Amino acid sequence: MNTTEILFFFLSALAIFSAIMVLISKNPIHSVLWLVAVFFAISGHYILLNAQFLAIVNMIVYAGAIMVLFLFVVMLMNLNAETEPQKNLWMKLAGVISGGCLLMVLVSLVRQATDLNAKKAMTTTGDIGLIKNLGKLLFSEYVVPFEITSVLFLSAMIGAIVIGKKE
Amino acid sequence: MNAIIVSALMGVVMMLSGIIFQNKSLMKHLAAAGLILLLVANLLQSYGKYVIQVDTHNLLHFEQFGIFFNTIAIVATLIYVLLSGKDIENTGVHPAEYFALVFFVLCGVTILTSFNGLLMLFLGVEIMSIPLYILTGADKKNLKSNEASLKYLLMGSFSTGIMLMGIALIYGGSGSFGINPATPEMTMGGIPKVSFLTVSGLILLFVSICFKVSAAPFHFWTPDVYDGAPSVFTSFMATVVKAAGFFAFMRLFESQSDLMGATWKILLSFVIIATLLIGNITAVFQQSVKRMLAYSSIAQAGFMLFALYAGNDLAKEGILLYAAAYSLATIGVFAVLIKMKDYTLDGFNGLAKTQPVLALATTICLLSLSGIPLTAGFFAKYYMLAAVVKAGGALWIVIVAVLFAAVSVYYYFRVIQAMYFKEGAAETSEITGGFKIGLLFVAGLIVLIGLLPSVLLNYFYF
Amino acid sequence: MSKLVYLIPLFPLLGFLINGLGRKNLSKSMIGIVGSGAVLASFVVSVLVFLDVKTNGASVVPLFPFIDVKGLVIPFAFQVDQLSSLFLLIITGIGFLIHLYSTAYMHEEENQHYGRYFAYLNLFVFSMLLLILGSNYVIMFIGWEGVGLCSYLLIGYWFKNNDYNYAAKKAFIMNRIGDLGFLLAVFWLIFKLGTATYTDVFSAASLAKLSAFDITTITTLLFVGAMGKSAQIPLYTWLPDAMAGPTPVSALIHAATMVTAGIYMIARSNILYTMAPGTQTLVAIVGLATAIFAATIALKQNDIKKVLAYSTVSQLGYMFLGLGVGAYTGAVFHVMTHAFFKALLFLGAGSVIHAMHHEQDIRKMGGLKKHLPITHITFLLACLAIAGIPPFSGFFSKDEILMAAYAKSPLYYYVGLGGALMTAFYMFRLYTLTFLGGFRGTHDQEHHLHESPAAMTIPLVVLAILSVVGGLVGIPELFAKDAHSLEHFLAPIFAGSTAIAEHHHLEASQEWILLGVSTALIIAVILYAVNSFKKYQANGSENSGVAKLLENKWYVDELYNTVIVNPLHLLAGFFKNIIEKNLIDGAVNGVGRLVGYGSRQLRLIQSGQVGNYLIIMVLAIVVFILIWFNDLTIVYYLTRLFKMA
Amino acid sequence: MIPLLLISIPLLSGLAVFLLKDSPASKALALVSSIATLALALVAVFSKGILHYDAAWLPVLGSRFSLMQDGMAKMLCLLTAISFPVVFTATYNNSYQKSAAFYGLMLLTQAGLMGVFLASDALLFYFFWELALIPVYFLCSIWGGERRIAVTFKFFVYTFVGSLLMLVGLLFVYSKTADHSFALESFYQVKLMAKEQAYVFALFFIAFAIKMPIFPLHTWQPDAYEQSPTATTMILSGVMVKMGIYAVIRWLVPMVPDAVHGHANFVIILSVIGMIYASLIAIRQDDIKRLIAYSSIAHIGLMCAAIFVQNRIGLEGVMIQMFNHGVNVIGLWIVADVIEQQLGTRKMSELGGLAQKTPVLAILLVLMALANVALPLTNAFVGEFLMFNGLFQFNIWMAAIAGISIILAAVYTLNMIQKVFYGQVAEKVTNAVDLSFNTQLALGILVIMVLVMGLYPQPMINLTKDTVDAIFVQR
Amino acid sequence: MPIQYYIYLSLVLFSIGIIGVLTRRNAIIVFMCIELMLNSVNLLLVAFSKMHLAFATANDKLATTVGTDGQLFVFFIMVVAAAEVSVGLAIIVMLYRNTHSVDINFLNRLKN
Repeated sequence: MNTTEILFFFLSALAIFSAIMVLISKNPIHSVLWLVAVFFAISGHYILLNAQFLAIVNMIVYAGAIMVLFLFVVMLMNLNAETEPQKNLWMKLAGVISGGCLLMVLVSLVRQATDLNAKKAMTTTGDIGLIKNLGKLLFSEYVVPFEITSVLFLSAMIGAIVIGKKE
Repeated sequence: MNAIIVSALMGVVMMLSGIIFQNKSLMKHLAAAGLILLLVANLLQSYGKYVIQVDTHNLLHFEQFGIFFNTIAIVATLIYVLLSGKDIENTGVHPAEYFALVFFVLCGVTILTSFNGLLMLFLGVEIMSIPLYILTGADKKNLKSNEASLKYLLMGSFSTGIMLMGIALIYGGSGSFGINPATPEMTMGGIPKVSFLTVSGLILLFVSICFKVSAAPFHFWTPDVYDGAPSVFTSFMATVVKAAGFFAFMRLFESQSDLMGATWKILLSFVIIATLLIGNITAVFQQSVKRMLAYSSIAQAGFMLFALYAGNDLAKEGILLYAAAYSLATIGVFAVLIKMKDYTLDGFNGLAKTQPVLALATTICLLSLSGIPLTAGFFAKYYMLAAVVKAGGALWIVIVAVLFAAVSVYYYFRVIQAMYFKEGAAETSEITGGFKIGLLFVAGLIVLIGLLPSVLLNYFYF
Repeated sequence: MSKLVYLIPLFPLLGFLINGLGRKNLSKSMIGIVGSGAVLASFVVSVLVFLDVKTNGASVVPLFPFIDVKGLVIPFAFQVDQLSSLFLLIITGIGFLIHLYSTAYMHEEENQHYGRYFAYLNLFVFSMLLLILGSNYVIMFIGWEGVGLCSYLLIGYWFKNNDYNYAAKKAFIMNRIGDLGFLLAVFWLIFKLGTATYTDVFSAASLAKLSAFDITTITTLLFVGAMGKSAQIPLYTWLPDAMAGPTPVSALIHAATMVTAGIYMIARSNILYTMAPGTQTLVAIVGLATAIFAATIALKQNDIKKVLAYSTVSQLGYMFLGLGVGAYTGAVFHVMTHAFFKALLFLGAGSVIHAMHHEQDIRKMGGLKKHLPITHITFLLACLAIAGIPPFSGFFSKDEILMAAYAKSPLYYYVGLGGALMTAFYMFRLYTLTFLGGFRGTHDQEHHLHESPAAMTIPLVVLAILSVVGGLVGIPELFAKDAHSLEHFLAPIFAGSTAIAEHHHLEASQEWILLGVSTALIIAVILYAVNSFKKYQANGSENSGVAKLLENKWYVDELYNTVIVNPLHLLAGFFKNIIEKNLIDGAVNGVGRLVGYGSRQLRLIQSGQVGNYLIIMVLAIVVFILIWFNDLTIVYYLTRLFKMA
Repeated sequence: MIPLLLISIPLLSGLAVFLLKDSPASKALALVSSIATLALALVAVFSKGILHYDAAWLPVLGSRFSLMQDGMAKMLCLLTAISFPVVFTATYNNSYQKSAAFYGLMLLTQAGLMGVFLASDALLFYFFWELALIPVYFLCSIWGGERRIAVTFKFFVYTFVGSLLMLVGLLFVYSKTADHSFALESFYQVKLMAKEQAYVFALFFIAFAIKMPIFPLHTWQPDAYEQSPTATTMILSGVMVKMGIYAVIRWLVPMVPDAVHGHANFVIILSVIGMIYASLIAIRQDDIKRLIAYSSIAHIGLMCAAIFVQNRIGLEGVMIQMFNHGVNVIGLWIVADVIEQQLGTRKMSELGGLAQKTPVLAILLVLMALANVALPLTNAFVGEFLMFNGLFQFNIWMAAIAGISIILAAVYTLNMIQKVFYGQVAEKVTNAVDLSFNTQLALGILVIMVLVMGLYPQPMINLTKDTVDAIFVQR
Repeated sequence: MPIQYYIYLSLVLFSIGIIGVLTRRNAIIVFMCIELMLNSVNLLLVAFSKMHLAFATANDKLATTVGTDGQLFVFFIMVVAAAEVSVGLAIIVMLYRNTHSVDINFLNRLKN
């Protein structure tokens, strides 16, 4: 087992554990923090996959900006463990089972996909994830979607104004 | 491309005009003017004239078919704005922003008619959806509106997650975000061999688009959101947006169906039957006309899915005709519904006496929705059925569909019965002469298409 | 002259139209003149036609094509031959007398009803003429149903009385049952031969095409029609009830028209019957049974018209017996003589009723001899004629039938003779109770007794003369060689049958003995009847045993009600209330209710809970993937199911 | 040109009537228009050969606005054209709320009916099929009886289901045509496999059977007839049910001859059951309108059976009977309407002795009733005679069983006459007055037709001969 | 790394996200779980992009930009997610203002 593998399994375990903690934490603030942990773990994976740009963006945008936003909202509402009553146990069970089913089905599919057996993800090597390469492509071939996302942000902005503004 | 650019720009213009102009009623006219501009721009494109020459690097692909759909969407929106513009202005305190969002939605619609890859599909869907979350919650003081908005958001995002997982799997299986993931590249010895990943990705993608077009069993958001949203926006959501979803659906899957084989049809027929069943049967018992229309829109979706099922040229034409017919009729019905004081069936009692013009127009719209000949709705349904029959081998599903169509008559005609045959004094808010004229125009258009669909159909063959 | 035959039905039709449309505007005398005149005119033409036929022979007079489709041509044409011209004479002649009689008899009626009456009467004659004249079975059927209709209208003439209406309805429906048989026979003919025209059907080429089974079935079905129209067992019960109509109508139905239609039809189709010995036996047996059965009932009836009605049924039975044993001429002969004396009897009865102010119960009459002399004499003559006393007309015709029956089987003869004796008995019971003895009615009635006016008595006299001498056209070979002019006249009609049928000839001595014995017996019975009822006094005692059975007509009506009418009624009710309402309509409404129920249930899935919605979505995704890759057996079968559908 | 005018005159005048608010004017205009249509229909009847009209309509779909008027169409157009003025005349004194709408819808119905009988393009045919239905829906729902909404709705959905199935059938056949055309000829020439024929047959026949209606798909009918305004009922039962029969002859029989042949037994058994069944139910009816309705079911059953015997005689009979049944049943409805309008009841148990009060009505009704029981020399006899003949040639036992309905018809018809007109004067009848002039006129015309057609049916037979020929030539 | 590992990891994270959506009542946490789902997709996309790159480079040394589109897609997903989150949180805040609750189980004014 080389370093990469050790790192991979460590990060994976961290991600899964944190994700489960997001799920089972009673206190929303804890959930937010665990989610940040998941994102960090995923960023770690990105670095492992030599996708440095995405790793940074993930940390800055997701863990930094978005999750802080969540944290603000949670704190703004002053939510804590007691504010969320327990959900019906049966419903919880049903939720877990159906989610589990989906997982099982998908996993069994992947197991059957024999064409994947020979395939490997290139870790630590391969420089497509470098900001130079991505930037080149983003501003040449992908300039149209890039511009179009501005519409998305405009509407998100309007939404924040229209919805969030107190009257 | 023209339409995408102009609609985005018009959105910005509307947004800014809210700051510049204080006069609320100006917005409607501005928006209408903008839509006409958009229409012109769109039509120019079909003659090869561009506002700005853009190299899309094959991420977007423009063809007459999509442009024609744009035209339908824009015209429908124009009619919608003209009929219900006043009600948009009266919904909340931000009319300019609402119009801006409507334009942004149109931008999303136009992307969906021209995407040539899963990335643009994803962006288009999101650009279309996010403004809708906002519009659904536009009536901020109304708890129903709030609730609908949150439900829509949560479920919409969830389906986005499903869609993305699907796209990721397709990418893993095929190595590209192309519109034809299951391409014959994968063929081995003449038999199309598609990766498990691609197929499961396609299923997830299928599911998420089913969600967008509210096909059962992914339809659950529809009644609640349509019911809770301010009626003006429901009207828009249920027509232009939904039709665009179908168009995207067609674009995405028409070429896949052959490769995916018989199972694909089984899956699709399952969805179709479930959609028809739930939409039609549940609508029967609704007391609120608005909610009934929500369910009926599910039922109509079931019919539109036939286009996918058939997957031939006739189906492509049919989906356009269906989009036009269905949008016109629904916009008409909603325009009247918005004017009603009481949204329940009883609220329509005796409308024929108090407002004969409204009642007549509503009747024509409802007849069109139920697919009675002489209305556009007939040809819409006709095309769907004809496409499936032409594709062959599935007469039973057509028969099931027509039986459900007969059920649909039940709930549509309950409104007609209330208006014409029941005693009562239906109350409406103030009706202007212009509104009546507009409504009659819509009704006339429906009948015109119903009598001579050639006026619309001939454009398919230019 | 034959070309003018269309005038014969045309006159009554015109009379019908004039009287029917002008019944409010025309005066009574005008109505009477039009009504009777029309029939008289027909009679005159009939006589001319008859003479023409006698010299020139038969012909077919086409009028216009009635139905002409590929494979079936039914012309509207008239058959003018010996048989039809003879019937024409009887119908128009007696019809005219009855019309004449009616002008007086119905004089009390309101103007418009008087007009209606004569219109119906004319229509009746018209229909009967059509029946007789038609050159094919379809035209015959038109008249066949037409007389049914007219009898319906006339029996229910006094429509305020619901009993009469029931009687009328019964007549029509019973006739219709027979008509169905007739129709089926016609269909069969058309099916096999593609035609219903007599000349074509009876041609040798056509007959060769028919198998024995075809002929037997056709003739049986035709006979069913005849049963209805001519009141044979089991379809006879309408005829006695038909007494509800005015008395001249009864005369018309019973004597000249309608009931003789069956005889005419079988006589017309004689060749078919001759070729179907099985059916012939059936006809003979049914005829004989009816003759006896009706005679037994007549024995105990107290209504003057009822007695006559059952007597008619009985006499018709004789005619069928005659047809059954191949004595076609005899049957036709009996039709003719019967027409004379039965018309006379009914008209006489009408005269009595008229005098008695609509009293019909013979137990309340008696001693009318001195009050109604003309009626009495003519009635007595008629009674003698029907009883078969030589040389009255009935004797010859009945004798001819009985002799033929004997030739076929002596059993027929003995039973027939029994019937004849009963006839003699009940006729003279009737006669005695009515005319002899002392008056048993009220004083008021006695005070008003009077002879009828001339319009009524003249027909009586004319008919009496005919009843007496009518038999002379058919004097048997026994008495004089070639004296049977009727047989010679009709010979062309029955030529085909005569050629095929086997001939049983009685020894002259045998015939003499039979004649002598039967005449003696009849005279004895008459004397006994007159004697035993001369002193009759009404005693309120109830009849019992067989007598009661007879008085109640063997309870046949009740039997029919229990066996046919009521079950049918119940079945109809079952269909209406159970099957229609619950099963069929219930199924239709059930679909609607099912949709409503489904709607209420399906709506509950829409729980409003985002979590539930999403769970269903996720599960659906799982199912979709499973369907796609059909890993599970269940899914495999599901897939199969879909593929099958 | 005549076929086009036959449709467009009622259509345009119907729309014009809508715009009139004034009630007498709308009534008069409707009457004038219908008489003009009648004149035109007569011209068509007396013109020789098959009339055509053809115009482009939907080239994309392979559908043309093509009309064809052969003998059968001429006859049925004549029936349609006659029945409307007669109905308008008979109900001239009835006053309707919103009469402009009423007469407008009636005329639109007429246009639809004409279209159904004239269309020689399947899609066009379907269009008119529905066009005839929708005005009737409104007519019945607005001007009908107490339970009108539910009953009419049932009627509508019932027939709509049928027509949708027919649409599926049309599409199927269309997809199999060689030239992708909806034209009648293309439909005739289409070659289907046995199984396909069976499907197509089922799809079409259900639609037509509902319209006729054939047992056990008939339950909409008595309710609908009972609850509709009588003027509409007259059209419904006089003309509209003929749509189903017409459609079977025009479309089904030549299109899928093998399936028709294969299913003949089944259909005939159903029809015969229906005849007996409906007749028996009619015997137990107390409501005049329902009685007539069930009687009509029985008669239609015979017509349906006679189509499926597939012999010439039977078909000729159907042709004649289509016209004559229309005439007769309209006559009966007029009488029922008079009784209901005057006396306020349709229950026979509450009536009686009407003949004393209204002799003219009584006579006319009796005549109509006699035609209803197919008495010879009334018009119905010829048709029924031929149809029974045809049925007999197909199967003797069927004919014999069906023949029982002749007897049953006499039973219920005479029952009705007796209970309504004869006997003692009932309480409700005491104030009855005899027919008004317009009703007398309408009934008189019908009665004259009854008698003339009964005595001399040959012209009608000749008129429809070409259609029958065409069908049997194609065999 | 064998690609299956990444797929399994992503699927597990994805399913945890789904289970979270299905089981939690707090709208904010539900929303967070959706973000988790998106992130798992991102991870998968990046892994696939490197997989395709590896496959391409093994066959053709020059094709070095294969798989870039996958990473760009991730970029766009993040963009969209950010926009969605801003709108979503605004809606949640609005609802909280009106009802003082973010419990999605109380969202049942609209049903049947």
